[in-house]
Amino acid sequence: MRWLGLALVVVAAATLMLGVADLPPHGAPDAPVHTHVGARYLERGVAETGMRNLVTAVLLVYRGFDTFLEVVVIFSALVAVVALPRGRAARPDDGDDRPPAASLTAEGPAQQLVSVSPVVAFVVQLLGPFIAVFALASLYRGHVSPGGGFQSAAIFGALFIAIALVQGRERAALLVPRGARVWLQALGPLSFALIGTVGWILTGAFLGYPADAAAYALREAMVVAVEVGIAVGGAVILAQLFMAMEG
Amino acid sequence: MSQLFDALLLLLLISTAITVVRATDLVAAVVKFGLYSLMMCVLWQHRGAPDVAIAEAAVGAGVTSVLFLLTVARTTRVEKP
Amino acid sequence: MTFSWSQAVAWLPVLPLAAAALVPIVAQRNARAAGGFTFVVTLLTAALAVALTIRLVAEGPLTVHLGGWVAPYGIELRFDRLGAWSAPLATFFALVVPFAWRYLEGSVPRERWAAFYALMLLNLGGLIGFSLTVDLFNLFLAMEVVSISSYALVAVAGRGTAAWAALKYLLLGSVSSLLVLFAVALLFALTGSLNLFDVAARLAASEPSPAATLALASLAVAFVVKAALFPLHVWLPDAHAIAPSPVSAVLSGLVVKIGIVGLVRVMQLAGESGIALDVFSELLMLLGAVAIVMGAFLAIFQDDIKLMLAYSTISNIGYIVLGLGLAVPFAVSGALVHVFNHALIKVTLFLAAGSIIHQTGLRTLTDLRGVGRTLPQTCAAMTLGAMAIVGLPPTAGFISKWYIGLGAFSAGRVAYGFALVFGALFVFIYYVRMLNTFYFQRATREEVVAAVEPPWSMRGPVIALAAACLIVGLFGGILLAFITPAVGELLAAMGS
Amino acid sequence: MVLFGVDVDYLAFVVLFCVGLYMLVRKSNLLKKLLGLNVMETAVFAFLVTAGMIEGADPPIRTAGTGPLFANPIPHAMVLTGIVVAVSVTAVALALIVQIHAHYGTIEVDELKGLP
Repeated sequence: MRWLGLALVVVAAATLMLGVADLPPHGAPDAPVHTHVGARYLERGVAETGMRNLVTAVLLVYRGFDTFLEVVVIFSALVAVVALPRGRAARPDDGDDRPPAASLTAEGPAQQLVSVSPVVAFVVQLLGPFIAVFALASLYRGHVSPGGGFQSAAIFGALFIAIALVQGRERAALLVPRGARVWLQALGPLSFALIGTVGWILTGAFLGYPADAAAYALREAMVVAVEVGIAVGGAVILAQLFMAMEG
Repeated sequence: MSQLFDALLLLLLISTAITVVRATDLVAAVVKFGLYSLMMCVLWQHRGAPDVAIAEAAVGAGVTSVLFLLTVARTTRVEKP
Repeated sequence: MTFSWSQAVAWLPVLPLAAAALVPIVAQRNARAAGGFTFVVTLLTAALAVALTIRLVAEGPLTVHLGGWVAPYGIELRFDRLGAWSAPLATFFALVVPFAWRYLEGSVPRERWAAFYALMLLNLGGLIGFSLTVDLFNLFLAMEVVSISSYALVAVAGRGTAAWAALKYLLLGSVSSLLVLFAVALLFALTGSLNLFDVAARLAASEPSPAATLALASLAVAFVVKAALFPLHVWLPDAHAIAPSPVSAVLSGLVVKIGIVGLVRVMQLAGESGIALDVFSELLMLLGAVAIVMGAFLAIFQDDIKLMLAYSTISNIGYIVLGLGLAVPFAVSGALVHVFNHALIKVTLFLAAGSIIHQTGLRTLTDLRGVGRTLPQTCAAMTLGAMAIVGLPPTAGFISKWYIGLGAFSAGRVAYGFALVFGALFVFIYYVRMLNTFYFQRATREEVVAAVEPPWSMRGPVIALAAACLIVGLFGGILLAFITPAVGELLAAMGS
Repeated sequence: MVLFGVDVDYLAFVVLFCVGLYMLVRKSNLLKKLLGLNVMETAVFAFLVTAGMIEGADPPIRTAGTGPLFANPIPHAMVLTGIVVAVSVTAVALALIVQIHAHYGTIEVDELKGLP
């Protein structure tokens, strides 16, 4: 059995090498990968979408349906984790002598796996507001500079985790009000469905954005709505994933 | 210079990945994996993908590692040989 | 705004996926209401899919370019004769969800119902998206939605054993997903495009390259894992047997079929791009034939009825893969019709088995002796399903297996034809054994003697499905006629 | 840069992928297997990003003072999406592992195989 595994790795390596050896070397501007769809996005993207960051343009406008499925995927992950019973509660006390589970956060029980040094706590508190501003900026400026809804969600999520580690999960949980959670976590898929329908009504194509100059403000509003949906929805989902895993 | 930097980074990435394989302390393995993700994010920044680098830094190195650590905390810390 | 049917195609996956996000909100008030809401959504989706199928027959394929970006610059969904698979998908869900209402009460704690229903809708939406999209990256994402919801559905009833089965499923499933992602990346690096037909056209126009062959091969391997073809079936029996019965029905009848739909996509890619996968399809046929016999053989030794049904799925996947691999009109038509027929039969059998387990609390044949007398209606449905899966003439399974067999003999693959016959023999043995214990043996357990028929929300779907097994069998020609044009196109592209 | 007839970047990708695969198939610890899966995923992402780069090009953000060459935005969008998918699958897997440990008291496959 062990040899089978090793043989698999060797075969995979050999096959991959054969396949990869055949590719054109990376970085050449005239490779087919750069002269087809990507070239068109780079050429006309700014005019067609009004966004200077073409990654955001691809994510939201050209391949918006992919991003819809992406937010659905992370939503399913949350639902899946919530659907599973809590490991700790599954066997309350049936006489097993394992030590009580360790915890990462400050007021967790018994032993702590990683103790948070006061220096780290201080730095997190010091930098917290700046990280939040950075996340907001990456959301707001996502169409002209690196960033966008999802990156902003990721930064907010990471910030939430940092706060929970330093200040304890109870205080961090206040950031995501319990009553609003079911609504906030649904924001991603819902904002897409909603804006997609608005686009359908305005342009005749689902997930379409009005392209004419007159509708500039409207398009801007639609993009912001979707971006905020992704950012808030994603951040709330990441925060809840953390809280669910934390126990 | 740039090519040298790239080659060095790739070598570091591979050696870090190997240390993840070899670590028997799971906390160490996870931390090394976080390091691996961070280096990957430097590589991508260098390759003209700042958007991806931001996401990888926050998700790959940040959230994923923390979720792993939470699991280690609730299961076991030592990998049996 | 002008309404057009092709734009409505976009709503087919979006409706269940967006509704899934609403399920936890509905459930906050009342967990039971979430079940009703989910049922309404599946019903609406089914109605929309049927309406689109009618348009399809009248006017030909419907295509939607999302956001108005014409392929390859945007994502394209196609409701063609293969995409019409989403109509039965939604219909089966609309039958499984009401079955689950009462079933959950005994097996899943109330606070997890919302998650269960949300996962069902996510699964449905993913399955529909997977069968409609012709964009490779979109295909990967739809597959991930299906996969994640399936992993969680296996484990939703609790117990560590379920979690271990789900994790085995997850580890193999993730490797398969990763292979798909890698193949898509490779094809993108070669062509700069993600639209399946555009990729194929650009591959056909360029020099033949081993990288493209590698990409197609890894796609095929990935989908073979998802389809649980022997010997990559190891994850299936545990996962399908441990999951709650409505979930087993969905997983065994519908979710494994994403592997088959994926293989059809690989055939399209190979055909349109002129990349020969001869060695590969020979291997597929061989494995298919082995799966038919092994799946059926292993099923004989199972005492647990759900485990027996799970092994029967492995055998039936063998039929479908063999039919696709033969690449002759009869066999491919038979295989594609069998995708539907097997789904119908397996959903029937798992729901009937679920009813029996729910009413008696027992799940092994040894314990269930004589249950045919106390649960006559449910066991009659089970009998019809068993006849159909054996392939007895007036029922649904007959025509598809017959066509695959015809295809094997007409392609001159007599050995495979005999594999089919042997498989049918084994299948016959284990279902006869099952019916024998149900009807002709004395009950040994009090639970069996005291059992009563399940409530109508469970009995109704089972009886409707069993009736469908018979009706579809009687009018099987319609399905064949429906799918034949698609088979013609597929084989014409492959140049045979 | 080319080594053994293969682009060094792609070579590194193959090595990383195989290190991950090795961890997935040879390690008995479930967490190690999952780490291996993540290493493999990251390797595929690295492959995509590399395939989308152009020597000396700017990031695909068309603001003043950039260009004329830009990296291909599509792989970046794919990788961004892929990262989210990876973390989602990982979260589900970790939740399952916690449950397995609560039930069986171990997360070593070798030991799990022997248990009912």
